[in-house]
Amino acid sequence: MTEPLLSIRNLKTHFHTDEGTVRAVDGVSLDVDRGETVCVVGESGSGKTVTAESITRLIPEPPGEIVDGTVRFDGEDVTAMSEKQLEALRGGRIGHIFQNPQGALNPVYTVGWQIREAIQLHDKKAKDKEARERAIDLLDRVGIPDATSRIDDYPHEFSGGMKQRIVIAMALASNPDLLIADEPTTALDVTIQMQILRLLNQVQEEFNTGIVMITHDLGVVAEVADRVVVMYAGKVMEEGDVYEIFENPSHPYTRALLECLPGRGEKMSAIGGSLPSTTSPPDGCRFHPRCPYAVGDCEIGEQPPMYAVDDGDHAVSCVHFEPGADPSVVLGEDGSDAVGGARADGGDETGGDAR
Amino acid sequence: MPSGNTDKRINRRSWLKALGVGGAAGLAGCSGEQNNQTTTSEDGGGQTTESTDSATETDDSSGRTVGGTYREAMATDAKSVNFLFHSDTSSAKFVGATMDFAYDFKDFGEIVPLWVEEYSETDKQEWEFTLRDNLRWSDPYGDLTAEDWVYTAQNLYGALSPEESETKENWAGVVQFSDWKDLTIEKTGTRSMMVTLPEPEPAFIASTAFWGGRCLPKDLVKEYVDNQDVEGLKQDEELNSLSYTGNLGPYDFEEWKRESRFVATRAEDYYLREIAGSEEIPERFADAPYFDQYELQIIPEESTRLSALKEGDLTYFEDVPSQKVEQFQGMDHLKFRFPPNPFCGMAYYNQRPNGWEMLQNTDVRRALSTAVSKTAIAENIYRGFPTVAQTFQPEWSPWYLTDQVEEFGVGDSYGAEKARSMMEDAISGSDYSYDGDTLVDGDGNQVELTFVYRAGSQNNQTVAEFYKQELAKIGINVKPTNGGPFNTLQNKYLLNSKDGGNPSFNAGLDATSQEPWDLLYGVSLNAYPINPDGSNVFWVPDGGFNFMGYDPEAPIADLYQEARTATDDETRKQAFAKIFGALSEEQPSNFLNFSVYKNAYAKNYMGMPAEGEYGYLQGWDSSTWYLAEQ
Amino acid sequence: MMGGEDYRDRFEDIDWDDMQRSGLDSLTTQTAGFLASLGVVALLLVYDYVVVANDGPTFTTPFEWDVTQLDWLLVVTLLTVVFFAVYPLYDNPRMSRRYWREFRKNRAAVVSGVFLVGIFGLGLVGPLFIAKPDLNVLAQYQPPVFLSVPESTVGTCVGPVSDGMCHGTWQYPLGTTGQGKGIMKSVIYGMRVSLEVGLITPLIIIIIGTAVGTVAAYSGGIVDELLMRYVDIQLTFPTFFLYLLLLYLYGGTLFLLIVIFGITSWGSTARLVRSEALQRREEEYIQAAQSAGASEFWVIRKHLVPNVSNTVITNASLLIPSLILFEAAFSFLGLGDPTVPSWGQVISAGRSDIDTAWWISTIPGVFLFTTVLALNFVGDALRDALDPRAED
Amino acid sequence: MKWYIARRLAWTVVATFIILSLTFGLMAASPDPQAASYVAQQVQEGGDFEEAQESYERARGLDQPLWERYKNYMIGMVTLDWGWSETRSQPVTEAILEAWPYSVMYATPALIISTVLGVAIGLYSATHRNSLEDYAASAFAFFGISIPDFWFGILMILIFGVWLGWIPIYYHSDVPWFSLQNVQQLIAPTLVVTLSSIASEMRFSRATALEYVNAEFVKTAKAKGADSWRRVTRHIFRPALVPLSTILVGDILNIVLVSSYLVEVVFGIPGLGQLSYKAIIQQDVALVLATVLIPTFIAIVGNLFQDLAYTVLDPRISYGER
Repeated sequence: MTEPLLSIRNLKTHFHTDEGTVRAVDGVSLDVDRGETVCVVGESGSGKTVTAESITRLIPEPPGEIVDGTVRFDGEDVTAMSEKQLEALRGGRIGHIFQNPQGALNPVYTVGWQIREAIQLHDKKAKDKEARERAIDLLDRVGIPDATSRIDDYPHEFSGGMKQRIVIAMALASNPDLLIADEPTTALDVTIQMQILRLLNQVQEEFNTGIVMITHDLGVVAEVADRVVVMYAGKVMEEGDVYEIFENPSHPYTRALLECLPGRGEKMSAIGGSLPSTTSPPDGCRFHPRCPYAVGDCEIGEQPPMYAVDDGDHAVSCVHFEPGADPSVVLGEDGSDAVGGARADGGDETGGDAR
Repeated sequence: MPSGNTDKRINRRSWLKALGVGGAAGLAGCSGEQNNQTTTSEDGGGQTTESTDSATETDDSSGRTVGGTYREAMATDAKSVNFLFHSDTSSAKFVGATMDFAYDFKDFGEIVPLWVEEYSETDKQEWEFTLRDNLRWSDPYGDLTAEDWVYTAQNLYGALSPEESETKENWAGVVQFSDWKDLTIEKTGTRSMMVTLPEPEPAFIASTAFWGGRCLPKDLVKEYVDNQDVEGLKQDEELNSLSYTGNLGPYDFEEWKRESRFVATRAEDYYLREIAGSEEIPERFADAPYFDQYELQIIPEESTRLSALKEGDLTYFEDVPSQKVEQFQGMDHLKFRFPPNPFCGMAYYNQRPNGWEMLQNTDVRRALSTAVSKTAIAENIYRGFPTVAQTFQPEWSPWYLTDQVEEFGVGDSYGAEKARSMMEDAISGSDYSYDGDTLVDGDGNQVELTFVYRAGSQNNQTVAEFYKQELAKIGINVKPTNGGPFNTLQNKYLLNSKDGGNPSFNAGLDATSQEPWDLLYGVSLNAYPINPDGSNVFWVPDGGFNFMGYDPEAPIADLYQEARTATDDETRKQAFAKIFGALSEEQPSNFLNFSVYKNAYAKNYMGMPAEGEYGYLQGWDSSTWYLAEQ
Repeated sequence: MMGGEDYRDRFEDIDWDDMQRSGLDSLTTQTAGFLASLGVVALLLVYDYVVVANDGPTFTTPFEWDVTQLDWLLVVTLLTVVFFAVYPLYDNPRMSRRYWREFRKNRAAVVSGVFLVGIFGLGLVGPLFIAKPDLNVLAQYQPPVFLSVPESTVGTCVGPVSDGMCHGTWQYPLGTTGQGKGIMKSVIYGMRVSLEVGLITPLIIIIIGTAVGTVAAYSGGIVDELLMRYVDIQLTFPTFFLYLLLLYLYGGTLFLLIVIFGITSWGSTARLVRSEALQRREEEYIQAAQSAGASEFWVIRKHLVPNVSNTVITNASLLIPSLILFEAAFSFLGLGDPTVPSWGQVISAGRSDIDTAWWISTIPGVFLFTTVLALNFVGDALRDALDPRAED
Repeated sequence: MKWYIARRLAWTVVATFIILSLTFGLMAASPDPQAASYVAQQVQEGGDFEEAQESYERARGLDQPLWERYKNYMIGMVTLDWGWSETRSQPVTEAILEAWPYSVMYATPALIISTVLGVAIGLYSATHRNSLEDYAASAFAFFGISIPDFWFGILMILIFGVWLGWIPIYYHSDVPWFSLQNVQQLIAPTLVVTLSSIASEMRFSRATALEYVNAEFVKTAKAKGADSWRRVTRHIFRPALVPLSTILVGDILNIVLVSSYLVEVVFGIPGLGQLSYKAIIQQDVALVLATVLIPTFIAIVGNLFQDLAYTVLDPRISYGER
């Protein structure tokens, strides 16, 4: 098996603050292949964004620090790279798209200037004129109408969706192999969301780009993901093929997340309790304080390792899936859906209804 | 050149200083101000010119050579070099460097003829002055003649011509007006002119019309006079750059950089050089002045000025602050002289209706003066530099007769107990009485006196607080009050008016000032020992400057009249002695002290009288002072 | 982001409406206490001016205290601080604790705070028990204790003399000035001056600035335009000159200085309050109050003012040190109140003696510097604690 | 925008007019110590009080009706005839022309140094928040804003002038402007002014930059591969320039209005601060009026410039609304 485009192993990113060390990411592993879209999902504060930003070391250092683990991009160890190499990587082979297009563009420069900057930073030979041509071309490609005349406009003269397209244009400026999109649609209207996702899809198909998509929106996951990584409090709870995850959610947390999706449960239920402290996380499984199935083993030691579920591309970090354990505690007797056990009647669901 | 030189040139009219106040100078914290028409003090040994000469001759032996730069640091810049409008010390010093004046005194009654070669008088009423024949203005104004003088006097100073009798108006607002407005002047020859007084005045020669008097070239001012153009007169380029002064002074104006420095260079044709060797103008004037350059640095900051002195940057420093004298005396590159000056520091008693009514009682004032130690003020607050005053003349003045003067606040005539018993006598029969240790009024409240002092000098405040301590001993509470700078002080406390009428310094004895006060300090007055006649404005009931509302028991007005018109010196002397005796008895104000200058000179600066011999009028030959070879 | 529930505990989030009821008992404890205290002060004022003999001391027991105009102002200011800053903190311990937690993070600020409490406490009570520094012509230029200077510098040495050196004594721990005034006493009286300048002036500025700012923001239109144009002028007009002129002409009393400072320096505060209030004005609760028929004055007083209080407090905390520096500069230039021994004045008095009696200028200078420094530290921490925008 | 600028200019004119009138009124209402001294002198020498007063007023045109004087004054202002300084005996404009180079000589280097260094250090602190350098810079800034400049000046003179003898103890206005001596004597005043303004520059630029350091668009720039220099200079500094331009104007004004007084008085520099201080102390009406105008013009023009700078620097600001 060839090495994946991006391979993260046991990544630990901590932040040193006055209140103590925040273990934002605490041992995350994931792989992304070319042309593949991997969605990282989880609540706010679960460490998704830090994971994404650790890939190219965008996190502010200090206070942030990658204390352990490796990030290999196309066979090279990013964590060992010099700042110069990183700069070449960022925006060169790895493009970033951020959550808030309002803030992602510098208000005092024209959009053309900002895209040109992205081009010229990686193609030192590109003359202003040539870069401008390319910028217009990029704008055109991301669907900005009348790109030639709008290139000299300032960001505040564009709508939210348009801005996000511009951000994507910047991310695509150097034809990256990997796109890291951090909640690219959260700040947008639903109709615009769809357009943006399609645009990303298009790009991916065209260039065979790998995409890491950070989101808490399971709808988006269902829309674009090939594979899904579920994070909670800096740890991976479950990962696997998108179909597996949706149809056969195994970790109680994943199940609870899905439960929150409208139309999936009988009623929308929020997960009780709140995120654990990131400075002194609980022993054992991070989720155990909120987990209805928690047993004694859950409360001691480390986060359980990833146990394979079935045979497919699906693993889960839960003691109940330890070989020899009985996963039906979580999954219910029928092995299908019985989240929380609180449900009076097991409403049927189809994994595909979001698709 | 020499402070002395400039000292002498200070117009007597530097009135602002005469009051011991003034804008920035007041702020800078100097209270005793300059003006050095000095005479030797009696205990200073020999007040004769001889001693002066001998002192100078000693210096002569080291040889006078022309060269070097005279450098002095001053606190305040001149307001103008146009002497028609300003007469502050700095202005006078600037003008004095480039122009002499009619004549000066080197001792009481002994004149140094400068522009005026000689004078004569008839019946003490007609005075004829003759100008020297080598006085020249700069081109194109030609010789300085009687024509210039008479024209200036009649058209600018307000003097009358023989055919006029009405007082003129002071159209240009010149400072010389009050000297000249009653005089009649006419030309009697190319270089001679006659002044006629309204009544005989034996001491006219010592009045400021001619003493320290100057004139302007007629052709320079005529245009402005004809058009009554004050603006033009004030702003004239030549008047403001002293470019017309010809050979009339020891130096020629070179540069005046405002708030920074005044520079003049040695005049090549100083008129006195031609005359040197005569009886009045000694040989040493033949090369005067002895500096190539004359520089006055304006350094407002006292500490900086002192630093410059310490660094040896200065030839002369006028009036080192008392508390620094000892320190600077210890420096090898400096020497000191302590000439006395005629400014009397006084604590005035308000005898107007808005002061404590008991202050109108002479005995009360005498008791109060007994309670305050003049010695302590002189010794401790002023560090021993001023001499204690007893009346409005310094002891070294010829008009001061010891047997006429009653002393207060020194020796046996000082003391809380004595003052207390004097006060008890003085208040008997009034509503006031002593309640234990406090002096109380009819209602039993302690007497409280408001002591107003002029802002600007730390010492003024210190005196006020010292007064508080002293009078507390006789049961009186003193409330020190900051009267503000001079103009505020003047408006609030000095000017008085009756029934809302126009204010003036004396609008009748029953007029009152805007704010009530009881005691006032910080306005020193010049005693003019050379001719104390002018001091009548302070002490006679309708005197223009009798702001404290003093109504003398002695016939002071008559005595002044007698002194003014007495044709024989002894009568005059006796009249003045009686006046100053009466003042000491009646204590219209508590005469505290006469200040002394603490002047520092560069060690190699020579020619001035020896220490202890430097008296009141001995700066007259300062243009002959010089730098000795190192 | 702060959690939502913490977020409520701020001055500006106090439910001020809670504190008002209808009719007579609409007075809260706070307001009632404040008004009652003001009443007492007013009575005393009347007593001082009508009953007490001319210029006699107002109180004779337990200590003699002739209350001056400035003292009255200070008392009112202190009352205001007590009722509108200390009382709410006491009344709302949760909020106080939160502020304290925030504030405590800044070590320097805590140390500074302790220092300032010391300085101002001493300034407040010191002058009641310590006599004004009086001149002593026999004790000029005494060096501070443990130090010595050549005997020629001092007039008469109060302390021991050895080898021609005059040593300082405990009688004058910090030495004396050229007038023989004890520097320690001067410094303590100077604390009072700084306290007065630092408390009364900001209060005046806050009151006028807040009033103008909120009225302008709420009224809008021509009123806003006029007020803001006036502020423009006031900000452009060199008020420094105005101070100089007035102080010089009418004599520099500290009272006048403080009042002039107060009534000419509120421009930027008004601007700040206005812009803050403009944002607030659009918020729903204001709209709600308006549509409920609340009067303009009511809306301004009950809704706008409380809601801009954090901005105002922060602003004021930054004003205080600069005002104290300003007063010192004025006294230094000889334009302050010559009867009040403010630090600037003592510095100025010792300026010409700096080479022989360095302590005269240096000691009050050190106090001035450290006080301003401490105020800056506290102000900075206060801003961090109060200003929601400064949070991460 | 043109409409906005036109209105802005019109207001500048109106404000100038109002301030001029206020100043005139203030001076007209205040007593004249020159008159006081003149009159006192005349009276002491036996003159008549009222006569002396009248002749003083007549000679100075003070007997004209107030309106007439106001009119003349306003016309004079416009025609650059700012009157005659009574205490210096020279035209006011000349006095100002003589004085300003001395102020500029220390204020310009101070302004340049404090702006460049202050902003640079502020940016550095902001981008290296909580680093040792940041703490050091903050401590320095606190020191700078807290130390009274007049006191600092005195200490400098004491230590470097009196004790060490490195700098001259008083200002020599007669040394050539472009000489080593002049540089030497300007070091201390420049340093004092620099210290006080650099501290506020640092604080302000740090605070301003902090708002941008964590801005999304800076992260975007990092993600684009911009190095830290480029991020700071292009992406943080440039947007921060808008608020920073305000402090520059404030800084100049602060120097003109406050520092110049204290520094020039302490060091004895015959600049504008000294000029106007003296004018006020000595109540030189014409000169006071003029020296009031200089900072006023700087403030008015500065504010105008600053508002216009916003139009150039920040494309977001729309002027239609104002």
